[in-house]
Amino acid sequence: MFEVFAAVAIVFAALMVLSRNPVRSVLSLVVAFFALAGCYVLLFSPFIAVIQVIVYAGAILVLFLFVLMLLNVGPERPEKTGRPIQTLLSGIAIVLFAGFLLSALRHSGSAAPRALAGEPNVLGRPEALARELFSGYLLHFEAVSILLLSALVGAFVLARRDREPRG
Amino acid sequence: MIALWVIPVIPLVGFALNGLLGTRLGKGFVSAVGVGSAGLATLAAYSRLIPYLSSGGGTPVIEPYGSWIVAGSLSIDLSFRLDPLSALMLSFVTFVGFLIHVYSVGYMHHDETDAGYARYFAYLNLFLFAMLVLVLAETFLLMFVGWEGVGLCSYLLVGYYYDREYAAAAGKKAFVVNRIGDFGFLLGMFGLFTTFGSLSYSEVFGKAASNPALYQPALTLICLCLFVGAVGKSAQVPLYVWLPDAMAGPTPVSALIHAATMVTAGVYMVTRCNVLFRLAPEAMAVVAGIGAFTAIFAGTIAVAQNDIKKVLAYSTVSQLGYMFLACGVGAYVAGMFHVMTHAFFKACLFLGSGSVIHAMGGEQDMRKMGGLKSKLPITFWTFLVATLAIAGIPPLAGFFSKDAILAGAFEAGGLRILWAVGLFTAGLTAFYMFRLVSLTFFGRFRGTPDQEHHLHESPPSMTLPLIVLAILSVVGGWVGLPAVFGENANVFARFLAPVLPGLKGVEEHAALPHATEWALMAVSVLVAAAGLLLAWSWYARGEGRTPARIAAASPGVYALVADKFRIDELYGVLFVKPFYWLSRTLWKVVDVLLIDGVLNAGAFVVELTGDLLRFLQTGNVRNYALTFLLGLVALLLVVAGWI
Amino acid sequence: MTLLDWTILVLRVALPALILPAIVTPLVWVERRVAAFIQDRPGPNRVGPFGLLQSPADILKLFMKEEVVPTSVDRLLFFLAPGLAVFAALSTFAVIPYGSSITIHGEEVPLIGANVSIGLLYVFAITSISVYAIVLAGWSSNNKFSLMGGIRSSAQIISYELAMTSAAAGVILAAGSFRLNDVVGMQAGTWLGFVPRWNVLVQPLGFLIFFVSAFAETNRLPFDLPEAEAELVAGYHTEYSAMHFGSYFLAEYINVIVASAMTTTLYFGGWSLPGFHPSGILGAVASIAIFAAKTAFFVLIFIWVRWTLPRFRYDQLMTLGWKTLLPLSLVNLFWAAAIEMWRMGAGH
Amino acid sequence: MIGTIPLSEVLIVSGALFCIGLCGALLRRNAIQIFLSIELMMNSANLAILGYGASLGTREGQIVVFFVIAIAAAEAAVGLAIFVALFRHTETIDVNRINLLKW
Amino acid sequence: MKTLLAEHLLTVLVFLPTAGAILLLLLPRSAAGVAKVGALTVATLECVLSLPLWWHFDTALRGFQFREAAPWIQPLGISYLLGIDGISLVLILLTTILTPVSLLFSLTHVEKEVRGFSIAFLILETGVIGTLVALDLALFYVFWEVMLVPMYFIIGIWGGNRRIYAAMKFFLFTMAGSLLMFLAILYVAIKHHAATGVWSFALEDLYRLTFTGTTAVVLFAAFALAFAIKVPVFPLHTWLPDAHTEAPTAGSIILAGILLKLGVYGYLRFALPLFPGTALRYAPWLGVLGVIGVVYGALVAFAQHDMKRLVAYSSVSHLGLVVIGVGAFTTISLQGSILQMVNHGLSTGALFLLVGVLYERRHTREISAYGGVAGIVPVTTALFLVATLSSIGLPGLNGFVGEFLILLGTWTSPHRWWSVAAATGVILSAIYMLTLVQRVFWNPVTHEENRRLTDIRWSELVAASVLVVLMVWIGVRPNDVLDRLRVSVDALQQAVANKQLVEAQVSNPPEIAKGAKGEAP
Repeated sequence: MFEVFAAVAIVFAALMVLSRNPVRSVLSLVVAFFALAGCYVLLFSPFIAVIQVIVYAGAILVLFLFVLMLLNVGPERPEKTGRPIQTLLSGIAIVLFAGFLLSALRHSGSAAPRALAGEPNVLGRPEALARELFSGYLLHFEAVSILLLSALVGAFVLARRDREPRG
Repeated sequence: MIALWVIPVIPLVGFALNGLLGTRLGKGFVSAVGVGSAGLATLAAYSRLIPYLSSGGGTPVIEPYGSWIVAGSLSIDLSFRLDPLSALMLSFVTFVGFLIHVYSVGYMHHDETDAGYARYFAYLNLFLFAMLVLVLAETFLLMFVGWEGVGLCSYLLVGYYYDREYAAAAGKKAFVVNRIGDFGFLLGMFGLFTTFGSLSYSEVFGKAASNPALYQPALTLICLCLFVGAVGKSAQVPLYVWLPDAMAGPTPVSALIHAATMVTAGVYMVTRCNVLFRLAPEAMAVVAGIGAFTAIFAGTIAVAQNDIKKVLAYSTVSQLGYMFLACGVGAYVAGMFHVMTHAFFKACLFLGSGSVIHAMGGEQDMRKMGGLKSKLPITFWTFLVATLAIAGIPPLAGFFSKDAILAGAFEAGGLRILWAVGLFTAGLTAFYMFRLVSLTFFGRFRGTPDQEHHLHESPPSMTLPLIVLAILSVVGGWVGLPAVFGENANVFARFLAPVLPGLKGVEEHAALPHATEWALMAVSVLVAAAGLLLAWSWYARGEGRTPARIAAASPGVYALVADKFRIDELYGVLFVKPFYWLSRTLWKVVDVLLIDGVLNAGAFVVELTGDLLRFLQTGNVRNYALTFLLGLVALLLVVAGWI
Repeated sequence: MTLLDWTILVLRVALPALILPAIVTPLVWVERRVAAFIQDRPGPNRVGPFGLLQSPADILKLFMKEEVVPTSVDRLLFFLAPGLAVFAALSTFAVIPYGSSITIHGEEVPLIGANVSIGLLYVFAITSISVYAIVLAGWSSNNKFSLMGGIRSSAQIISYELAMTSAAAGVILAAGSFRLNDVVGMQAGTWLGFVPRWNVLVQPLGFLIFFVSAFAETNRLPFDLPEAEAELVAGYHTEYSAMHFGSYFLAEYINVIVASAMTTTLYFGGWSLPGFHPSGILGAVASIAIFAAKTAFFVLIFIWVRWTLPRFRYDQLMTLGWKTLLPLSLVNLFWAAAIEMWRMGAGH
Repeated sequence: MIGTIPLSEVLIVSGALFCIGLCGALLRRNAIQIFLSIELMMNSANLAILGYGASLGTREGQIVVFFVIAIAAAEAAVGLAIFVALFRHTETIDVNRINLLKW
Repeated sequence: MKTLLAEHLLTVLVFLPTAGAILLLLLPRSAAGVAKVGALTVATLECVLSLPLWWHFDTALRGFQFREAAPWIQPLGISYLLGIDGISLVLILLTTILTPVSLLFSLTHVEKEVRGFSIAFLILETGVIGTLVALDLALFYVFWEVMLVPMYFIIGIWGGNRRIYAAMKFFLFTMAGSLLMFLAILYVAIKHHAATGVWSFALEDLYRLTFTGTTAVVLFAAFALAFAIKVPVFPLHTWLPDAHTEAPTAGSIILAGILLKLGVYGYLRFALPLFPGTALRYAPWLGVLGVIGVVYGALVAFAQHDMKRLVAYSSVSHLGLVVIGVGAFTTISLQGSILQMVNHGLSTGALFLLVGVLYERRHTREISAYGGVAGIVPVTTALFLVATLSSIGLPGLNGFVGEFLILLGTWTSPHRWWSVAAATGVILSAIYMLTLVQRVFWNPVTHEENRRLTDIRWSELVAASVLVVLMVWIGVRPNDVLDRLRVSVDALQQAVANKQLVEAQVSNPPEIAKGAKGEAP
């Protein structure tokens, strides 16, 4: 089951990166996120999964689409001045990094070979989660809410077409 | 009986009043306050002097008013001292000062605005205050206060006509040159403090007198330092240059400050320290030498001057030299005696010249005068008296004092060279003074017609002081008759005696035999008379043809003398120019070029690196991202230990 | 899992999935009749008795019509979108309890698609998906009217989702669970013996907000700007024809039903009724009937409103959503919280 | 069936996603796509965190992810706003053309 | 309130200006008049509140008075320690007097961003006073930097044409020094921890440490450099002319009047007692630099054609004298130096103020642009003359006493020739100052526009008169100040002497010096 979701996620993530058309890449990312949400459910985090769908798929990515439509940018056209060195270096770096990551993760996997345990319904229960969140992490929660508020204002200020030149 | 501090404070109050309110309240108020305060001060002074004198003087009166500066081992008291010496100075400083205040009322009345008038009297009062502090002070530091104070006033008064550049410059010159002297004075004081651990007269002199042997070694240097101060204040070679320029000030000022009182402060100081000087023979030798040289040198210059006040100025310098000569040869009494008499006749002369200039409408060049004796009778007669006095014609004041000095110089022994110089100077003095008189009062008038038309005798406020001073120049000398007129004839000497304590292991040289004294007197009188007649025949009779011929005969020499030996120019080349150059180079080269240069170099390096690193800032986000990742990878490699 | 379990599961999920589209057909007829009634005209009455066969005929037509696909559309998305719409509409129903429970072989089976602990959240999640259906339709049609419609509706749906969610949050607060069954359960019973414990009585404001937002979410009048025929020539589905158009049609009506069902569940006690304690198969049927009845009522209100109110202007729409409903919903939330605290206080 | 997802698998998946995101971030020129890739990377991280959380049997993982998502929302809002503003000036969101910070 | 004033007077003094600044912050930006008056009021109140220090200062008591202590950053042992001795006392009063004076002057002369200006000034005052009362090195450093920032803005915003350059120069110079000092402070504190196992930045704890050898030299160098830049000592002085010249008048007054003094203060309070051996070993260099400063400053001052620049260089010269006094380290010279700091604050402050008076009317500082204005602005002239005389050390005014004490004290020290060399300053100062006076006030009027100059305003007159009165007062009754310095200076020398003994014994630095216990001033 997990493998399926994971596979979907990876495939669509790849599609997202590969597709020239931004709208398509957004959509493929949506799918990938859904798949991820599935993984989350399997990792005993149904609440997070739903949040993932609502916030990421339902809000953030819609926002992306929205912007894409506003700006109405077509697929990126191939550059006349390609940057071979840049690309090459990037490739090498990524490969190296990937190598590291995978090896490291495998190690950590073997280091903690424990199969996922824990009792699902308890671990993922929203009310329990809420209790923990609002008891232990209230401050963080508030901080984040303030962050969101400021982000809201900031976004508004940034995106607003200023009529008179600011002075 | 009023306290001593009252005496200087009165003019100080006058200064404050005139300075703050004078401009608003007008000339009447100003003159009232100015003259009034001077008069009051005089009265106060005499109210202290008369009892003191009648008590026969002797023991000094010291009035402490609490401490001024206390720091570490240093403790300076505010205290005044009344002893014969200060009494003497006090007597004529206040009195002459008062007279000159009176004179100023008349002299300054016309040509000045209220503001200027107030300023003038304020300064004059301030000067009086400073001078009194100087003479009354009980500690060197307090004396220094007065010392600098009078310097300040001379600066202000010389630069009184501040809108005339030469006046302003002259004032500055006076102050700066004085400062050079004060530099010496300061070091002298430091020396005294380190040697005696105190700066009060009584302690210093007491210790010095009690065991000379202990302190003698240090004293020569100290005395020389102090003498530097005196040289500056009393316009001796090489620091005399400021005095002639100081004539830029109003004439009464020249009379008061640059003839009667301030310039004699140096002599007063040396006399005050006679105990120290007597323990430092070398220093005394220097004093005598400088004095003698100044006397003859300035006298020579005076001969060739045509500006009436310049002549008087140089004569003052030369007379001061005389006084130092006296001190140098140990004839302190004679020195002080001359200080007093000189105060009378030189003040009289200056005021007289002032009256003349007044009448001539500001003209100071003697070549444009002449034949004034009928026009300004009072001025003429008083002036004549004063001239004879300074020329040393018996029985006028100058005769006795000068004779005393010559006698002292003669006593000093050696090759009698000092005496010879003094004698020659006496003749010189007589000559140039009578040249002055002849050119001014005799012969025919050489000025412009309308000047002639305006000629008039000065108002009583000016003539009165003249008369008084003239009388004083006649009788002033009789307090100091030489020994030949009887053992106790010299009241003056007896009076000052307590100031000149005997020192262990320093022998006083014996008094001259009377015969010698008579001889000396005769000689000096003859010399004086000779110079006098020569001047008369050349300038009054001969209308100055002879000197013209002489001058023509040796133009170079004449020009040199007329240009005061071009000492100012010399100093200009030696000190002023280099000073300008040095200050500019230090600024432009050291400050701007070197120091800031180094800094800017550093700044430049930083900027350069910035310019180079700037190229990493491609502005391309992906470059940044890539760099970021590369860095991360590198880091990982390091962490993994693969590098 | 035994075969039985499988069958039960299938039934639980499939039944509503099949029934819902089926209901749509009569629903269209009902709407048209009601509209006619409101506008005082006969309405469809030719085809079949009372014109009952009118809408089946229409649907048939939709299936048979020629499919016109404009060139320069993004084909994939163009065809994906309608399906997405229907899928979203249908799948919402999965977590709505449409009846009490039946006992099969001693195992109690609640009458609900999936009795998950995060039911309500799931609903909202799906709702947010339905945006895509419209946006993609609008974008992939490559037609500026459609694009406008798409943008408008996405904006509209996102905006009203906020109000809706926070209004529903009040209910969640009261119920203490996302599980819709629990919501229904807490509404069973009465106060003072006769007043039903429905949330609407406790949070009338919340209900109002939820219901209004529901209109917006379903793009029904007075909030049907995305398809505003007058200005946008039918908005995002301008370019659609035949069954693809039909599926949007379908989706809309299903949404209406789902919205009504949600309202019922959240505020009107779902399948429960005061003094009614379902037992046995009959009870289950009865409960389903109750649920259906309540839902039908709200559907009718939907229709009634459609033919009564004029369309909003876009800025009015936004103003209403952001400046009125959202703040009010917060007020409601506080109110609910206050009640809850008072109740706890009273509890012990 | 759920109880047997080995942690390493989860981690590998998240790692893979991360690398994919990395590729996108580095190789894409379209700012929005770069941004998307970054979001993806963030999600891969979330996955890893949840994996650990589950394997350790705690809820901290979920809480962290919760915050991550919240913050991601904020970030997306601001970021996109920036793009809009940027696009107004430069008429492009090709990061190779946007190099205003250039010397 | 009463107890607050009684027991926390220093705290009140430190933070009253800040409070005022915050209040001003609440004003609208445009409320210029209110801001000016408000700031002036606060500063005046501050001045009034500072007077009790003067009256109630116990001249017989060794060590610090008006102490306050409160923990601040406990884990690091950083605490809020306040206290003053005679040395800080006089400087504090100088500050509380000069600040209102300069604000009073600014009343009529600042138009731009008045609120910001006033705020900057109040913050500056807090910084200065804090620096003077802090007995905890960390606290001291904080205030030291607080002081820097508002000055930077005062120069950079309200300054003359080259203000940015000047502000930058000022900032970089000072910053460079203070950063070194910061490192040194940290090092000292760490050593204290190493030696005693407790963290403390408290001055009196650190006094007990003993450093020898290279460590001591390096640390001392770090401290000394910071203070030398502030003073400024000869080669590090070039920031000063620019800063002074470009700063607005009020800024120059504070800068010259107070900020420079803090260099010397810091040296006496920190560098010297912490590393006495080293300090005294290198004192000769200090003295030599001082001598150079005196002569060099005077000579360069003479070459200036910008009034403020001239006065600025004269500050270099005067401060050189102060440095000499410190270097000589005799009781007399130390007292002289401290007194001279006050004097210089007054005289130079007055000079800048009066130059400002002219500048505000003619908008040029070029000396050549003036000449003969004495008749046009007599009052200004009179005041300027007094200030000049005080600055060239005319007896009867304050300048003389300080100069005399320094020179005399130095003369009694082993380095007699410094005194001789420095005494030439007496001549040089007369030359450049009187030349300035002559070329500005005397001489015939050469520029017609000068005839239209208006004489000093009331606000300016009051401001200047305060300073003049103080000059005369100190000139006539220097003991009022000296009495308050006596014990402190004595204690300082005591402590240094004791600690030198300890240093002599100590072989491996640092360790707690038993001998120095309690002796620390």
